[in-house]
Amino acid sequence: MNDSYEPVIVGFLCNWCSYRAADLAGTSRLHYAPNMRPIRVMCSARVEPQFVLKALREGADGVLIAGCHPGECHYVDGNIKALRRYELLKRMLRQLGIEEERVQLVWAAASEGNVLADAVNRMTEQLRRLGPLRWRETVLGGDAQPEERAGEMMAKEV
Amino acid sequence: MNEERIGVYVCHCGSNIAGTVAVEEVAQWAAKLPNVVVSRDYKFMCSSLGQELVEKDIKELGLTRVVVAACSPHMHERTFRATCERAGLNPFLFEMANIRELDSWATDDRAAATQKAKAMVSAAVRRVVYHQPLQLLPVKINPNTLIVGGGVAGITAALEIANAGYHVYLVEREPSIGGHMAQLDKTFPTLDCSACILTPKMVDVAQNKNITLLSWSQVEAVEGYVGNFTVTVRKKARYVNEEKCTGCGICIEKCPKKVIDEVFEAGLGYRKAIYRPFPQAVPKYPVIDTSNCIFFQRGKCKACQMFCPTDAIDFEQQDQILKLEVGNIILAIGYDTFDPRRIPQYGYGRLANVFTSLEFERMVNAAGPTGGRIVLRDGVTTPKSVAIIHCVGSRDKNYNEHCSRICCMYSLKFSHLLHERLPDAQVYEFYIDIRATAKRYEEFYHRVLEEGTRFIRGRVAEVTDAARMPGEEGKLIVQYEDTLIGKQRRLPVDMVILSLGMEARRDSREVAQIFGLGCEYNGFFIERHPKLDPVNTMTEGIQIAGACQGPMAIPEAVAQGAAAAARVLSLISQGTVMMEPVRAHIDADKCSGCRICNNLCPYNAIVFHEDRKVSEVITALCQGCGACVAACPSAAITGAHFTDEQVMAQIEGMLWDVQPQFAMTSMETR
Amino acid sequence: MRYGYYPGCSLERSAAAYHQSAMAVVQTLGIDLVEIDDWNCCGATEYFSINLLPAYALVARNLALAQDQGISNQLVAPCSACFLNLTKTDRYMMESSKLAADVNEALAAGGLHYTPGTVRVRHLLEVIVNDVGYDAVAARVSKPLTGLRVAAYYGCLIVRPGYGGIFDDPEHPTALDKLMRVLGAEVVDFPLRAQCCGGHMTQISQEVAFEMIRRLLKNAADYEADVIVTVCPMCQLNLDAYQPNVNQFFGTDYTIPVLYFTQLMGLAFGASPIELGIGKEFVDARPALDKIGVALPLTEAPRRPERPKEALPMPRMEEE
Amino acid sequence: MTATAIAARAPTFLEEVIARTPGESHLERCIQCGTCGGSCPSGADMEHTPRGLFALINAGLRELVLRSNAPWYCVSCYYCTVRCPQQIHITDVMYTLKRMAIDEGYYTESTARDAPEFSKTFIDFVESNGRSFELGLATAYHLRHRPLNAVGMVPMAVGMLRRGRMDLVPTRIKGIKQLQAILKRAKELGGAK
Repeated sequence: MNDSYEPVIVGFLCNWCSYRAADLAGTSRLHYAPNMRPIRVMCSARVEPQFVLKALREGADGVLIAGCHPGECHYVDGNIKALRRYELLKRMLRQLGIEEERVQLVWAAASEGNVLADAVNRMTEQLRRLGPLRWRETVLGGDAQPEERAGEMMAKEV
Repeated sequence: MNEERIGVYVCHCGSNIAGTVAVEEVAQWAAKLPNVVVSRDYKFMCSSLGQELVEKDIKELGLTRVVVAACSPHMHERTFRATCERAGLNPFLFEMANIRELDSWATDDRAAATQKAKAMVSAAVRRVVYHQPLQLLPVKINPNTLIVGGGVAGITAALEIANAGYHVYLVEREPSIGGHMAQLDKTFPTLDCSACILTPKMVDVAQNKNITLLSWSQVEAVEGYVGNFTVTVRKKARYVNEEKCTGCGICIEKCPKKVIDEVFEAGLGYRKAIYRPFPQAVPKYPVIDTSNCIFFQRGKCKACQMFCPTDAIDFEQQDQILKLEVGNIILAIGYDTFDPRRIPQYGYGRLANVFTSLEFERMVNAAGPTGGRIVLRDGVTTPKSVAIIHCVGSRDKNYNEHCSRICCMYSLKFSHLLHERLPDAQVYEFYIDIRATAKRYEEFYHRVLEEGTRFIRGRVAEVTDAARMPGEEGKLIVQYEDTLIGKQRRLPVDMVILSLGMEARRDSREVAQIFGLGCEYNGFFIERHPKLDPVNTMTEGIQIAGACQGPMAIPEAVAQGAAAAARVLSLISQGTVMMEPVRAHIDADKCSGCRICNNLCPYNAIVFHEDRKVSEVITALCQGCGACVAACPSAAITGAHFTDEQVMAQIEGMLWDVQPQFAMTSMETR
Repeated sequence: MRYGYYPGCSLERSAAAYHQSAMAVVQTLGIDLVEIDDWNCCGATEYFSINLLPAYALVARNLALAQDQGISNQLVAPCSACFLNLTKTDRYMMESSKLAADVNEALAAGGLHYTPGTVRVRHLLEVIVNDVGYDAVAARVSKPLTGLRVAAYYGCLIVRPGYGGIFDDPEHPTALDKLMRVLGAEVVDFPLRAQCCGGHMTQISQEVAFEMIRRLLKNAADYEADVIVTVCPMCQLNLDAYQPNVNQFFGTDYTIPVLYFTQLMGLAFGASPIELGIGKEFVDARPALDKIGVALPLTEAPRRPERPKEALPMPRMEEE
Repeated sequence: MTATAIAARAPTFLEEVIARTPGESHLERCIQCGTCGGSCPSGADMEHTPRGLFALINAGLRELVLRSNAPWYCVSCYYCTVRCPQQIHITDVMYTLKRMAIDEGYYTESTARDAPEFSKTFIDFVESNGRSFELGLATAYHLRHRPLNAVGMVPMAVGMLRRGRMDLVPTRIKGIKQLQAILKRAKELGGAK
């Protein structure tokens, strides 16, 4: 693997826990890998499979979804919905030949800046080992649009 | 592609951002992004000069969108929205890129931080194009308030609000209000009689016309949102008619069944099956504990009913379910003490003369089970030596990592009381650190030192009755390291007091669930901001006060009670509250009527119209989580301010520097 | 029920009675313990003091053998020290991929490989209590140990630090108490139940070791135990074989026999003392065992003195 | 990055001890409460309590730490480990200190210098037989290091023999060559003496 390779991760952070955890990590000056690029959503339940696939197709090497701990969701159980959706998504990614480590779901409470920072570090390290996601080679072997397939699949199984 | 005119402002934040991110470079680079008409960097964007810069550009350059790359939106989003509004731009046509907390403070790699800042700015620029003008939603505030928990924090809040002329429902789970404070003998460091200072306030609660006191009651469900909550309360049957009862107490006197009082007397004393926790209880009406009442268990007795002069005993009474309409809620449910049986090496439950701090509070209290005499478990022997063990269940990753903050001080108070009552007894305090950090605390520590208490720095390893040496027979032996001399030692004593730490209520998570709040890992409720918003929660309209937020002493609980009341009063006097317009909306034309969203909504905010076979979001109930938006197979639901196109554009912007993986691999382009 | 069996060096000789009685008992209970072939010493508490990686490799060879011989994915160790070393190695190999890789590189020199987590190591007591269960044990009791006052002694490593999972409270374990009660014995309070027997200190500083042994003997004597029952060969050896030395050193005269829990189980199941290896102990167990079945004189009386009416309520030990 | 880089500093003694302990020892978390020192069954006879040792480690007083008898008096009862409020793996740290004392030769200056000798004798037997051998161990160790004690231990040894609890010859496993090969490789990998 080329030494200079640095993976790019898109992070979907929920407004109430994990985004605040990331804020806290910064406020506490916890240094972690700068590879994660954050996108704020109100709840992890808002993260559609299409967002994840879009990010991967646009060139991200991995996607991190972060929510509140189960039982601590600001919206009662949005994180559980995210978890269910994530399990389905993983199944689909496997079919597409995308390594499991590329899309991860973690819980980080607003007080857990270190948890979020650790998750980013760990994932960055894993992706460095995996190397770049070659969407064209891995996924576009077939010609169906994965995003559309994802939508259909989720609708059926949610 | 469109005609939006975007202004980009990159903040230095002194050296907070500029120290790590090349802000000028980011600003110059951003100027070339599509639709950007002006891009500037500035020392402090949040300063009035910084804001004026934006206002001026909006007016003079005709900006239609604004992006500020600075700190967290949780810090200054409101500030810059107001800036836009002042210049006549809808505040929601603004987007913030958090290049401080999420970037410059999180790394010291300047090149990477700058690259990440560019990604975040580019994402914001692409996103803001799709922003739509939105209006805050005004909501009317119901002036009634629900307060849960009648300890000192809840009592304080209730009186503040009631005295301001608004109605309060005070719900208390126990038969009387008063909470832990009513159980205490003296308060540190002033040594005020705890009950003497609390009972007048309890009486005020009972007499205040603006307070509806619902003791022996519990909240079962909460619906609605700030300004308009509907609360379901179960008022448990007392089996005593409150209209008729005069509180004379004859029933209690005549009741033949004696039970250990695990709550008010902390297990050290007894009560009857029909009881009032303590003589000054508010309300004064007793309750029947059916699991111990002879009549309820065996169908015979009725002594209380026979002797009641006003015929107030009613064995047929049923629980009542009440529906309360309130605009605000204050949770003040207090704390539980740590259960010392979780640390078997301290012997509580096995060794008779190991007492908990709460037991000791009751013991030294003149109204307590021993009438204030300090005795061993046999009820007669006076101890000659007492060891007080600090940090039981606190500062310990195996139990509670936090410091309970009050134990040092009440332990010192115990020492003082022991010296006062038993001048001949030797008292030992085993501590890790003495934390006497509030007003007049350190002075109190010095006073106890002067009174002759021996302080031993070392966390006790174990308390045992297994004697090794002749002098130890029949005693409790405290084994510890005196860390100041670095030696392991054993100390035989007559009595051991365990200074129990404070924990969240055992059911705090269930309570949080009912009210839709967040709990920390240890069960304490999460405040909106630990420094600047300590009594507010993330849930609009719900405040927290007292030890349910974290360990604290009486003065802080009182201050929080009053602070929460002030928050509520300010909302009530505003009359309406403005809500974020982040809400879902269903496009009836696109809706296929599949109803997937109906069950997903945690607030039952989506209704299905059978006639038209479409679903609709009740805007007032929607909280904007977006779960339905993500799940809709027909893409018929839009989440305002978090629309698909906004997020998709943001993703594209975030990945501006990596090639979409259609043609090349990312390796070749970097 | 079939398990791999790792007797450990002590059970070959110094604790042969433990092995003998364990075999008799498991047979009665219908458990099949199959000794893994050509196992080696676990290194006791010594190897980790000297050289880390060889210490792990030494233990891991046994795990690899157990894994490869395919007897069962569960391995039973009757010795608490062996139990600790086997669980510790498995646990740390699981936690640290670096350690696992190094250990496996060493094992490769002997043609072996161990995948952490494949073999579940268990202590014999835990298997009897959890897999067989108290009820099934009770069903086999034909000669209850009525009248025998037993101090149930756990020692350290079966309950601490719990590398193989927490099986009983590390401070106040009760599983052996319950088992002894099921056999009909009277279990005395024994506060030092989980304290150390002195371990290898007998070899390093007798003063220190003897004091630790003395504490245990005194505590058992204070609570009038007829016999101390152990779950570990090291505990038995220290309390039994050194008892005369301890007496000599401190001028005491303790004569408390120390038996393995399997020996008492065997007796309650009706096995003969000889087949249980009884008679190999230093402190003769016969006078104590003679009390079995003898109705106790009046000293049995109330265990706690009458509580005066002024007495305050005593907290319950169990949380409701 | 333009900030001036400071030359990497040498690890502190505390960091060294942590690095040589397998897993997460958490030694850096010690709050000096003394629970370990109070719990230790042999703590009364240690020159330094475990807590005291950790303070010395933190202060970087290497020689004092590695010469202390304390690690050698550790009986591996794990009371300190399960009671430590900071969940420090104290027993593991004690093993680390023992190995460091041997590697750096300080143990010979310890009042407990016999302890490592006992461990080494024990290991010698295991390495040559694959099993431990109590009679040989006791005799070899006592004759070598405690000739006076050896006499005192005779009655017990005789008692052990008479009761069939001790062998006169060691048992040797079949795969001793295999075991030795494994241990040899492990020593090379561990870089140990």
